[in-house]
Amino acid sequence: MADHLLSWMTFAPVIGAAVIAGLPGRYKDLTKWIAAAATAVPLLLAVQLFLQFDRTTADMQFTEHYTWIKSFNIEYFMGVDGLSVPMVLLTALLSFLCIIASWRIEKAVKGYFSLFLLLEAGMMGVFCALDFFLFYVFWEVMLLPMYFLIGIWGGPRKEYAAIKFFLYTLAGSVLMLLAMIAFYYNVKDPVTGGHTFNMLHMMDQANHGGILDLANVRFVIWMGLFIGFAIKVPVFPFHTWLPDAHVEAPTAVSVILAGVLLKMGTYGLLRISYPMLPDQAVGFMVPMAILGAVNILYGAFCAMAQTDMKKLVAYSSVSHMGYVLLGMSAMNEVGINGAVLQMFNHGTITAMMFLCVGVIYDRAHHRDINGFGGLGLQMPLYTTVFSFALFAAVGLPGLSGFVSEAMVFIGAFPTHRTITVVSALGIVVGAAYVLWMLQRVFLGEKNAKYDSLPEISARELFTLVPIGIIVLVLGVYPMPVLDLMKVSLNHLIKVVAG
Amino acid sequence: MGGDLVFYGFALLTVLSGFFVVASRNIVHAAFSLLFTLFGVAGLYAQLGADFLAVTQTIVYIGGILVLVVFAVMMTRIPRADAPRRGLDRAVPAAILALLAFALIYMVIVGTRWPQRATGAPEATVAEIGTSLMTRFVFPFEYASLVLLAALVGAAILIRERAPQDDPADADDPAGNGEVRS
Amino acid sequence: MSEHAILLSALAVLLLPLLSYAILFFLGKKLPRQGDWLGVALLGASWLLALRIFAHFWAAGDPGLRIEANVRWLDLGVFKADAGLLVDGMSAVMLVVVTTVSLLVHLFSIGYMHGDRRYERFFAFLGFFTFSMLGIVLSNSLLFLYMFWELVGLASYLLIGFWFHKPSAAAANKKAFLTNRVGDFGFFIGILIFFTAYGTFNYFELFAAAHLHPLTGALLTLAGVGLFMGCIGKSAQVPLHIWLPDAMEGPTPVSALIHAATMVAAGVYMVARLLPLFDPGALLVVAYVGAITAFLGATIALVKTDIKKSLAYSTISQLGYMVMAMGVGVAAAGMFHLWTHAFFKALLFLGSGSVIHAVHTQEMPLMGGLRRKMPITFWTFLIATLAISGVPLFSGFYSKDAILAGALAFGMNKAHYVPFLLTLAAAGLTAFYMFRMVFLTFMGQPRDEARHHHAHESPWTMTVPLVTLAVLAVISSGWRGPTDGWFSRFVAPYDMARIVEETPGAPHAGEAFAVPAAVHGEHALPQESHGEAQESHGGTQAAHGGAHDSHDAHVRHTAHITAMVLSILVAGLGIFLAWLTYMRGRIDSSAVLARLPRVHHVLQRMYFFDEFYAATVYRFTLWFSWLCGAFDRLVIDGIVNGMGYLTRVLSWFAGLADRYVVDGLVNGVGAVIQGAGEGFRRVQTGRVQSYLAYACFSVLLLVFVFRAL
Amino acid sequence: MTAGLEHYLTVSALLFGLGLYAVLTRRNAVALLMGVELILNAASLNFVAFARFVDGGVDGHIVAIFVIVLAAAEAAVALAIVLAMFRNFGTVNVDSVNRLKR
Repeated sequence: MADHLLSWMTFAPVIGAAVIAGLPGRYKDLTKWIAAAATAVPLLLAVQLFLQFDRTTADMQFTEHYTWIKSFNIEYFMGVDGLSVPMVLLTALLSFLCIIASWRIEKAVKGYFSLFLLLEAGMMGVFCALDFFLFYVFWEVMLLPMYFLIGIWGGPRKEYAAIKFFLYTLAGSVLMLLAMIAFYYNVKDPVTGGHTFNMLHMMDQANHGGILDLANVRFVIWMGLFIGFAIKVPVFPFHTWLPDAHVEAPTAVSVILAGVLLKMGTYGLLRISYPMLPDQAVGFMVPMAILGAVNILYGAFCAMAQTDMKKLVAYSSVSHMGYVLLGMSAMNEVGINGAVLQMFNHGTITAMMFLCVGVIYDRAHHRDINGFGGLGLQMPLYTTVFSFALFAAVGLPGLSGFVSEAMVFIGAFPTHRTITVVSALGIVVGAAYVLWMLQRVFLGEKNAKYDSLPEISARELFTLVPIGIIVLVLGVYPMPVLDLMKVSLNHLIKVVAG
Repeated sequence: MGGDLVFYGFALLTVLSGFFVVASRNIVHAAFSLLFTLFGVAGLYAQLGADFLAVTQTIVYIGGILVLVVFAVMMTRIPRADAPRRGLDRAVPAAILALLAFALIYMVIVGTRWPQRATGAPEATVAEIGTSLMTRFVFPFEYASLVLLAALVGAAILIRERAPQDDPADADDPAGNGEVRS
Repeated sequence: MSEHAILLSALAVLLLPLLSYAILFFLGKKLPRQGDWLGVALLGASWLLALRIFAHFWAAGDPGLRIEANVRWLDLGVFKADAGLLVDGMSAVMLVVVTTVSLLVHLFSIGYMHGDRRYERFFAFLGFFTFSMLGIVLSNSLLFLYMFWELVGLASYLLIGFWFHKPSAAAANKKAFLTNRVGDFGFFIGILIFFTAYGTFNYFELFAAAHLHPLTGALLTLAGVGLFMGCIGKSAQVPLHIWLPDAMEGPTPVSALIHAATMVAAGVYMVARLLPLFDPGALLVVAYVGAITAFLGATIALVKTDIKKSLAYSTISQLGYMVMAMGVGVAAAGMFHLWTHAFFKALLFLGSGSVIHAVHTQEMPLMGGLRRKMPITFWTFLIATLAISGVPLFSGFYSKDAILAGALAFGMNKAHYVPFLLTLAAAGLTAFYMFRMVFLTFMGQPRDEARHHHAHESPWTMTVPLVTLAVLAVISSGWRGPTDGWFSRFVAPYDMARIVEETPGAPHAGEAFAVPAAVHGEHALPQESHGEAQESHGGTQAAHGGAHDSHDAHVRHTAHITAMVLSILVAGLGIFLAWLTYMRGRIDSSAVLARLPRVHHVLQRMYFFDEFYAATVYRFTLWFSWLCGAFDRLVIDGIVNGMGYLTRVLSWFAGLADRYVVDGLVNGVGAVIQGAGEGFRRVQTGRVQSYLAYACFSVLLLVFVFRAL
Repeated sequence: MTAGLEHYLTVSALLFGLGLYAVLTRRNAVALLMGVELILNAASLNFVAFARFVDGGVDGHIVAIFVIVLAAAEAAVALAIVLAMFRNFGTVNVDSVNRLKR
């Protein structure tokens, strides 16, 4: 297995999905156990990846390189570096926990779990692919299961949400496709001299030719890629698919959506846009920082206006992804490391929040913030766990969110002084909406309506506690993750910003 | 010039009766018009020196296929080609398409300089065709016989009276069966 | 004791309360007596170690002596950040303050919180708070200071909201956290400016760097004011003081520990610790804010009838003194006041807690005559009152006197007399409202017989801390106060030359924070080249430590005598008036207030700060968030849906959409899909002929397009 | 005007157009089949005409023979289908046979 670690991680869920698809629909429990096993495999391999990953080099590791479609020079090229490893770990972890969190799905069990496994395969593939075409294929592979997971297992307005999600992301992928084709025809393989989809070749500016020598064209391609990825992040004003999708999606899908899918936007920017068009990245620095600041503040203010817990958490994601943008726009070591760390941390923290919202939704069957009150007395353990997640989101020191946010600000301040100061207001507004929600839901007098709500169950705790431990450990000592990525990211930023 | 006159006669017969095939509302009339069309084509074959083909056309098509068609018409007991109102919604675009297709082909015909060779008097072709079929075209020939066999068996199965015990499709659909009985 | 032992002790002091927190949080319910003894024991151990460190520095007698240790916390290559411990005289003093008060509060809580359903959680939180507060004291870098700064905020949040089922408590803890966050925002910006300029978070490296290469222009002032904003929030200075009175919703031991003795003093400690980073401009802001706070707090305390609220305003006022001391250049005196105030204010709060425990109300008009029922409480409370009022021989007198002297000297040197006058007035007001409190609570006749009847002295776990603190309130200043000189063994102005010398690794300006020049060369922070810094920081040292010339010494001497006499006079006046009003009834307080309805109204409503914020900040924020939400829903989604609608209309024109099927214009996007789907469905008729027609048409089209003719 | 290649081709094109029209418009399955026969004949005619005027051999004839053979097979099968359809649905209208669509 060691030889094809990444392929195993990517395709183990596919095998699981195939097995489940072949299983008669009545074996519901068996289906769930198979799904859990199929996600446990990548998780274990992720542990191995974490242990074996060489932290001293910026090169691609665990590479697998085969010809796939000869006539178009498309290759099956997988590999990871410091940028993708944290994302791969996150994907493996969250997918496994989400399967556990989905244990109580009763509707079309077979379909749900096989789609979920396909989704994991798509996400893994996106983070491992080093061939642009392969990347694109995985990107699309991931899109469809998501559409169905929202559209079939979602809430009351699931069709609207699913279609909105699908259209938005489809628009994004079309833009990406155009950019990909532009690269394909204008980048030549240094060995064979032909066209290539190899990302590593595309990153080497020496291979660029044709229309890629024109600054205007580069700008257009950059914008195409940026908008394509911005939709995924999501960057204001392309964010409105997010709250709808989150509100309608089942809990586990929300977790994946916020925990992993949003990262794909920023991952794409760092994996593709930055190294392939470094000049444009530097030129677009200020607009990106402004967008980051707008995301932070706008997301936070929007979150404050929500009465649906899930929508609030969704908007908080918009706000938190703004930090990632801001850190990326800083074009220095601290900023970019902070940004990627924030990607990881947001994945864990927001996953906790969505899981917690799911817990209360399973019990009370609504998520109206004003409809609760005094839950702290009724469900003290749950309150503790949820508060933990919320304070992590607020950026409380000692929890991982703080480290990355502080790094983002430290990095961004020398580059964008005013913008950073303005975005730092986000830490106040962020605390405001979180605490306000905390007060309305958990504090205050006990709501007699909910006298019989049961405490959080062991299975639910099992999904939350591992993430909680990660959040705490990384808050106290973030180097385990930073060590993974710093060499690669420092290299990247050196390439981009000189 | 006599040959030309014969050509124009056959051509006119073919096209006019073809028009009736298309235009006739009565399927029986259409079938008989088709007979004339096929006959016209057979005449054209003869004009082109394809004597064997002309005969085959007459025997197989007119003798075999048309009988089949007339059979089918009779058995389905619907003498009128189109029972419901024949709306223009389909006829107009179809006519335009057909006209366009014809125009296109015609432009190709007129616009192309065909590499023609001098044509002598037509010779008998039967021997040559027979030789070719047994030598160069022996594989297609055998395949064609296979196809005919398959079509034979397939047609037989398709029109066989239903036998529920070994016809699951029918068994699954009692409603369909009911319709057949009526 | 070796340096190593000191550091280990300091680490133990820091971590023992955390251990207490962890054990009680997870296992508290299972332990006998819910583990309260464990919390007390661990805190006791921590306290003993703190005393040991204190003794070491007493023996060393060198305020500049510092023991530091770092471990690498973050390492990204160029960017590095260390986690470190710093033990010097100032932190030794703070260690003792924090552990002592915390230990006594732990002890007191055993009685006070008895029977609470979350009893063990309370001790856990106390442990957590103590840990965070000690973290602030022992940090040696801005980053970790900020981290612990936030953690005490969390502890405060948890403890204020300990009885979160009360809606008022649930609102108060949120208010406290958010108000502090506003301050922290400025604090963080200040940290960013300093880090960007010098590339380090370490205090002494920063001091040395800032000394050698000061920032120019308004930037330094701005950075200083930024840092000071953290203090404004945490130490409840005007205009962010509004959270502290509300924070009295927490259990009274919490008020004593967090909102009187330690956490609120963190801001003062921070300014004192980072004093070299403040330029004269920033210090002037500090001085004025402190003085205004001292005066405002004292005036509001005059009219409050809730004993804890009144004490809260008293705390605000006293914190104003300390902050002003930083601004007027007598930082050591400010720290000294912090030291004495911690004991007597904790005592006042615990005493009030004892009273509340006995009579189950916080309203002073419902008390009265408790002197005989609760003698220990009464006497200890009285001692604390004397201390805070500035009566000679009690600790508060010496510290407050030193501050007033500094303020007067500052006024004489810089012609800014306002801080001195405000604080002098506040000193008189303090004496008045404190004695008002004593008279209303303990003297006279009981005004509520039922409550008075049930009142009783508290159990020993509560009285022992009171007595201990009472002793400390008297002797903590030393017999002759700061002139005794013992405090200067611990806290003295920074000796910049020594710091520069002892900090060889001090970064040079801009060097450590390598930012790609191509990216933002023009953004580098402006800095002076070298050496002009002496003048700017000299002012802060002049009034206290090494005087630069005889003029200064003369001013100080004059100021000292004048301030002492004046402060004794105003304190006496305050006590006398209180006696006349509330004991003898010569002055009818309600009549006085009736004569001044406007003033009374303003004071009763606390200068309308809350109303002001409610009308502006809160309302604006809510309105703005509503606006954003509506904008998102209506405009952005509207555009999205509208574009969907537009596409749909176009597709209708193209004949692709079936106009009868489409409905629900709002749901535009879905409609487009539906419309397109309808269009395609029409194509997908299942009729072979249609397919054929399309195929033909396509072939023809292709032929025409590619001109096969 | 001597009847040359173009004339035959024109006749063939006319036949093709008529067949196409029939295939596109007719609802009756049998009539539809007749349209197909017209198109097949048009194609065969082309082959033979080219054989006569361009190629000179009998290859075109042989293709035409195959077309006839296949047309016979096709007619047999298609008419069988029509009969089956009529039996099952009671109609030979191809538009009405849309059970798969529902």
